[in-house]
Amino acid sequence: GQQAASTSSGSQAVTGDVTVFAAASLTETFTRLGEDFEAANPGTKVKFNFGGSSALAQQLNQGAPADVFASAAPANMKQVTDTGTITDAPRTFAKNSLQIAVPKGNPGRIAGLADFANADRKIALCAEQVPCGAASRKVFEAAKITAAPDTLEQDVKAVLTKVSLGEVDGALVYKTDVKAAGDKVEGITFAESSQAVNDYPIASLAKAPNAAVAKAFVDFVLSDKGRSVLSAAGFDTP
Amino acid sequence: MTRNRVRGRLPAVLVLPALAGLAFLLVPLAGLVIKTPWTSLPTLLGAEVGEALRLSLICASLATVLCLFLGIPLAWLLARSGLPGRGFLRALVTVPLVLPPVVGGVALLLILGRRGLIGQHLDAWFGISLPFTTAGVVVAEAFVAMPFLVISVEGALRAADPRYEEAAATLGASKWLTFRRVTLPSVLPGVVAGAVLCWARALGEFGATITFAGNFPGETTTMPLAVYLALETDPDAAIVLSIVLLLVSVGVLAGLRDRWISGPT
Amino acid sequence: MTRNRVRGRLPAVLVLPALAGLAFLLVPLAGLVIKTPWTSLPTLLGAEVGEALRLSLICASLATVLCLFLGIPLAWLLARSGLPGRGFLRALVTVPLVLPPVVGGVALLLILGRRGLIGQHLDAWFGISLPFTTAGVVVAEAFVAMPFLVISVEGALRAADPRYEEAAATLGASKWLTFRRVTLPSVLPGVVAGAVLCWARALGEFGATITFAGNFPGETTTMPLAVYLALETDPDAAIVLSIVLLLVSVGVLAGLRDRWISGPT
Amino acid sequence: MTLNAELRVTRGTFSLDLDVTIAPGEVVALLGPNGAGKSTALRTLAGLLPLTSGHITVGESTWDGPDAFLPAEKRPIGVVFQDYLLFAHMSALENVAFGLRSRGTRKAEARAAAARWLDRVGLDGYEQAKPRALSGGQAQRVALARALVTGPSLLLLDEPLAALDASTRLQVRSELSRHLADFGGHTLLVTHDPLDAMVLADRLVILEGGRAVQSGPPAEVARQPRTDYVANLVGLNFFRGKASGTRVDLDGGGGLTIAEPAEGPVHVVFPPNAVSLHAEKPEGSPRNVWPVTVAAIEQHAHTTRVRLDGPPDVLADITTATLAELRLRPGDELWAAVKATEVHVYPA
Amino acid sequence: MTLNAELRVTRGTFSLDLDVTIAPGEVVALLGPNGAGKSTALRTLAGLLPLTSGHITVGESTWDGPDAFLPAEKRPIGVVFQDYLLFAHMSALENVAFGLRSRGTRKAEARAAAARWLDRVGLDGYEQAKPRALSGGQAQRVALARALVTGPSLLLLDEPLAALDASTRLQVRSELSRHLADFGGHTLLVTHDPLDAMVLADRLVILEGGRAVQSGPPAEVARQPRTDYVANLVGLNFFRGKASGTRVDLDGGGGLTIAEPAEGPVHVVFPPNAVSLHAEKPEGSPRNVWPVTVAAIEQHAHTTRVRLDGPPDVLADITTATLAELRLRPGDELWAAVKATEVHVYPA
Ligand SMILES: Nc1ncnc2c1ncn2[C@@H]1O[C@H](COP(=O)(O)OP(=O)(O)OP(=O)(O)O)[C@@H](O)[C@H]1O
Ligand SMILES: Nc1ncnc2c1ncn2[C@@H]1O[C@H](COP(=O)(O)OP(=O)(O)OP(=O)(O)O)[C@@H](O)[C@H]1O
Ligand SMILES: [Mg+2]
Ligand SMILES: [Mg+2]
Repeated sequence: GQQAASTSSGSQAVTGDVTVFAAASLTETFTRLGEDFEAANPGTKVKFNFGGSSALAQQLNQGAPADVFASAAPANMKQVTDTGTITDAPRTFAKNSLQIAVPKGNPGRIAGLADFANADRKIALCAEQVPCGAASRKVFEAAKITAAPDTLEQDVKAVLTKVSLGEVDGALVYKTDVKAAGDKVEGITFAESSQAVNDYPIASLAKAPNAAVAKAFVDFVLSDKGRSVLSAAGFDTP
Repeated sequence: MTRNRVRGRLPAVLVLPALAGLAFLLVPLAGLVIKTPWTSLPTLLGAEVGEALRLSLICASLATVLCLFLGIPLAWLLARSGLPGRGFLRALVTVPLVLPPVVGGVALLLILGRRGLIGQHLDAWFGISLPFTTAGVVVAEAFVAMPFLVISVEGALRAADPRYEEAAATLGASKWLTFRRVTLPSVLPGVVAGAVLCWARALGEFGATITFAGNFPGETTTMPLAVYLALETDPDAAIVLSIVLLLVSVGVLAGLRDRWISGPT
Repeated sequence: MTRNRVRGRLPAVLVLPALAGLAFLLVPLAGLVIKTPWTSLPTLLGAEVGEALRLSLICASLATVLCLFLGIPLAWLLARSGLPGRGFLRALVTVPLVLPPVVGGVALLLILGRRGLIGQHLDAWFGISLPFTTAGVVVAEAFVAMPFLVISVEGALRAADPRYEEAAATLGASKWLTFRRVTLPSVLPGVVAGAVLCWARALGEFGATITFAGNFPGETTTMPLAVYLALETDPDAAIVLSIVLLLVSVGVLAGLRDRWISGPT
Repeated sequence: MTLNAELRVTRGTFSLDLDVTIAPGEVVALLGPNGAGKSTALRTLAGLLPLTSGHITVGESTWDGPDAFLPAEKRPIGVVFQDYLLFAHMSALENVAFGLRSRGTRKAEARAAAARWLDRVGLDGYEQAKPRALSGGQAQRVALARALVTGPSLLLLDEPLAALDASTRLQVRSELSRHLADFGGHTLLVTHDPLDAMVLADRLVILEGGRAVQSGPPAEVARQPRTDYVANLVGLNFFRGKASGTRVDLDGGGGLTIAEPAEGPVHVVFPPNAVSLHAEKPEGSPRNVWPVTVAAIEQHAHTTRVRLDGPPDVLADITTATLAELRLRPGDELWAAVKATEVHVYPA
Repeated sequence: MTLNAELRVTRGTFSLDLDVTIAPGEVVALLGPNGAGKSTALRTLAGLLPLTSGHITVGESTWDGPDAFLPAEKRPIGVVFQDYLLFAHMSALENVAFGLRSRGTRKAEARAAAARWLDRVGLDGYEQAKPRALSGGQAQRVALARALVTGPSLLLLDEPLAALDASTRLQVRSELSRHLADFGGHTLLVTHDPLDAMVLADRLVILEGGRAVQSGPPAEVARQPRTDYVANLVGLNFFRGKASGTRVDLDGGGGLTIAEPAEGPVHVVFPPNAVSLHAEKPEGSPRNVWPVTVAAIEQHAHTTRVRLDGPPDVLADITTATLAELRLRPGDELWAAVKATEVHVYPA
């Protein structure tokens, strides 16, 4: 969807509220995008509901009054499209890939993915049920490494907490998370990361109370303006 | 004249585990406080945090009131009515405790959501929709916190001497009057304990709230939800926010309690 | 000969809110049960679920025991010792309730983690490391659940008549013996209520556990963790798992309680 | 509206089987040893313990029976419990006003009436005291005022004066007696004090082991006790025996000569002050003389009571002068003498 | 090892100021109206209420004082509380055995001793009963056994026999009296029953309003009461007056002639049975005759007590025969007569 990026203040002026359900990992970027959108479209107001993608999917399927859903994983988006709550084809607005995260100074001396097989090192991974865990599995399969994790966390932030506190020597997380964690965490890139790129889909809801603004917001996220905000946070954009 | 009133040493066998218990609860908090980058506090304490804090206090208090209204009679029913199958009912009452809060939120959505069993009628007939509203936060918190109240009060009722209720009956007091004027005052410490647990639990509620009521600033974003979002962006800020919540809670509880808590003297 | 022993009608003003409260707690569960695709149950109940369930029960029970050992003396200290600043201490004890569990887990890591204030010495001197172990799960659950026990028991102690303790003292009983043989039995319903709350809360504990102890099947994956992860991929399965957890919990509590719960008769 | 009750109830291994009838205005005193079932009987009448069988009816209305049960709060009763059961969180005044308030009296009125009753039982000035700050006797008087203030039609008083000091007891007893005289309702009074029973009651019912063993007007019961317990209560020497003519052979050994001839199984009583003690066997008018050994000596306020082993064993009340003269010590051997005219005999 | 105590303590508006000394083996009875501070005094001796000032010493050791306080559990005491305070979750046997167990006696031994004591207070067969399944009198006896079983060196008994029935009271009193006679320790007994005090105590202390108003051997106190309360307790007519020669002018109005001359402020007593009643003014030997009005009549077991308005107001005990002859009713006007030799006078 490259062409749609041209929507802005001019031609079709949109007004009203738009309610966006977005994955918690998008809190920072989408808050920025929301402010920018409101500035670009006076008379609009963006309300966010940040939460876990799966919880948001549940809420939407139970009739939550939303206009837009931005998920951190295609699987959660599928839960919503399956029930017909979303009829549009979801569009990918960002991509993310994995990085090795180690505590500041790399006390466990992790050099690369191979060290994840070492049982002496404390390793944290995401659980396979969540997107980063699924991605990690693909990476290890591609690298033909049997990882020896000590914990399978429920989300990336939990993994990152353990890295930043030095509880684990190494972990696999998204690039954007390493970036957001600042100087407490160091990132190490590795070749196999390209084998497991996670897509972030966005779509407006079939029964969106304010379909026009919803569409405008989706377009805004996919616009150049939107992309620059996303890439500043470390996302790859499609 | 000051007299030396040493009432015998406190028994070490009680004091040592008590202090260990206290340390177990408080040292991690001390850890939090020490590691917190307090310098970031002023920048954090913007209008949004104030808003979230206000919302948290209001919702937790309303949820506690709701729990008191429904929970005390329920505790009485379980403790005094001689209903058959009370043991089983009592066990069922603890269920919202065991239920992972997120699942609790899902359960509430299934019933009270716009497409829920009851919620759809509420919506259709009265235009009331609880999810994603402040009222929804109160409902979610009350659902999660009520078992604490019920179980505490029931324990207190069971320990109370029923002969005082008999004495009230011989004075012509109906069951309701007896409950209100005799039973309840005599279990007041238990009720206060239950209400404190209930309030604190509601104040810290996260999973059921975010699932049932969503996370809309100013409407449903309570402090724990703000903390959750802060964790996504700035873990240090999250800790500072938690500590703010704690301080407020400790302040409220420390201020409130000694006036209400003591038994008859 | 059966005699008609109608003891007067129960007062509606108590029974109606009690039933409303009961409905409030139970209807959402009924919703869960109704909407559950029970057909998926057999496939779900693999070895892993059994493992998680076993681990949950063991950890919650151990955490409860730990809480009883530390929490009852602490409650006694707060209720009976005449310590200055008790009101404030009591308020502090409720803090783990208010703390978002994830932050509680972080606090535990800060103290007992590998690099924690105490944890680094535990690791260096004794080679003990709590995070990512079953012991860590017990610690996290105990941290979150202990306030329930302390506050409930303290409420019960405050409601108990201290003159029985005086009578015990005149019989030469030390404070410890008095506590063990006189005070504790007389507040047993309160202790049981507290232990039930504590156990149920520990059984449902999620945030602090996963943050402090991580999630590794067979070692630290308790049912709530399994449920949470299942929610990510298969919400129906998550609900089924929750219900399994509930049934087990209700079974245990319903079976246990009437034997322990009643006061002296 | 006579109260008519057949009280049959079982508590653990104890069973109560007691028939009571109380006419309007009548005061019945229930006496008996500890554990005889007095408090249990009161609980059944109060509606706190449903009957296993039997019934309680007052006039036309049934309070307890095979197919009716009036709960305690519907019965027009006033109860003083043996352990008071004052509400610990209410002041003395609120405790007393509670019954009026729960029967719908307005607050100011209830408090005024309560204050009047506190005054009547001598607790003026203690209105605001909490029960735990009252002495035992003060608490008991609050309990009494609480039971009386509502003007119930059945008063159930379980040892209502036991904790009162001698002079307060006198005052409260006469206050109570005045109240009961004006009171058209039914009163059942449990007491261990024969004086309370004598002064307050129209009729005594003696309960032992859950069964009534004797009943009747106080003077009659006092004159003709039928069990050791009653004899003890009214302070008489009591024996069972078999009479033939003016001679009674006592069941416990020994015999007595009596003034009026009788036949068959009889009870024999005489007061302790009818017994005289002598160092030498006395000659002359007393027709009953037998050797005794001093078992124990008790100093009472104005007399001395001597417990003597016979047979028959007897109690003797002697003056301080006699005591000084005889220089009694346990183990001394003496002669006891009782005039035949002092011995009262009646059929068993 | 004499017990020596100056008990000064304040509870709310009430203040206690009492000096007591108890010699080893001595039994002191503490009597007084409700709220006089008897239980409060016991609590201070038990170590449950620290003194505000004053001290408690036993021999060389200080139990309470300006710079020492021995807590209750360290004092070798046995207490019967006015409301028993039996442990509700323990059986009668366990209650009694508790004191022995907490002083280190082995279980089997403690239970055997407890069973023996339950037997001594007549509760054989009630070992396993829980306190709530005991009658009032049974519970009180468990409390007594619990206090006595440990052989404490200071016994503090707060109305230990108040709930017992007449005959059990007799038995338990003599059991207790036997025990106290063998017992080298100190005993402080609170009671409202003059008989208990007379029979059990070596010395009486009368407490009124927190202060001791009289003390001495029972017979002396009984003979020469110094307050209305004591006179009431021992059952005497009591007046204050001013004597000059054989004439006493009573403070309440009226006067009496006495046998032995006296001077100045005096107390005057005579027993109710020294008063005779006459329809017409009697002539002859009784030297005190005055008109009275019948205020109230009480039937006692073997006599009738008549309350008469004077002045002076008096109580008279008359026989049933006299009662029948005079046909007394409240309001009747009569003449009261007392022989001067029956009137006892002593300095105030
Ligand atoms: N709840 C109970 N369960 C079992 N037995 C009981 C219960 N309450 C009382 N009893 C027994 O019933 C008998 C009668 O008790 P009750 O209290 O009626 O005696 P009482 O005549 O009032 O004696 P007292 O003069 O000592 O007060 C006693 O032997 C007592 O042990
Ligand atoms: N906890 C308390 N707080 C305040 N005042 C109290 C307290 N306990 C007792 N009092 C008051 O102290 C006084 C003495 O009480 P105490 O119990 O010593 O009397 P007592 O001589 O034992 O009387 P009784 O014969 O009725 O048992 C009473 O007036 C009572 O009201
Ligand atoms: Mg009784
Ligand atoms: Mg007293």
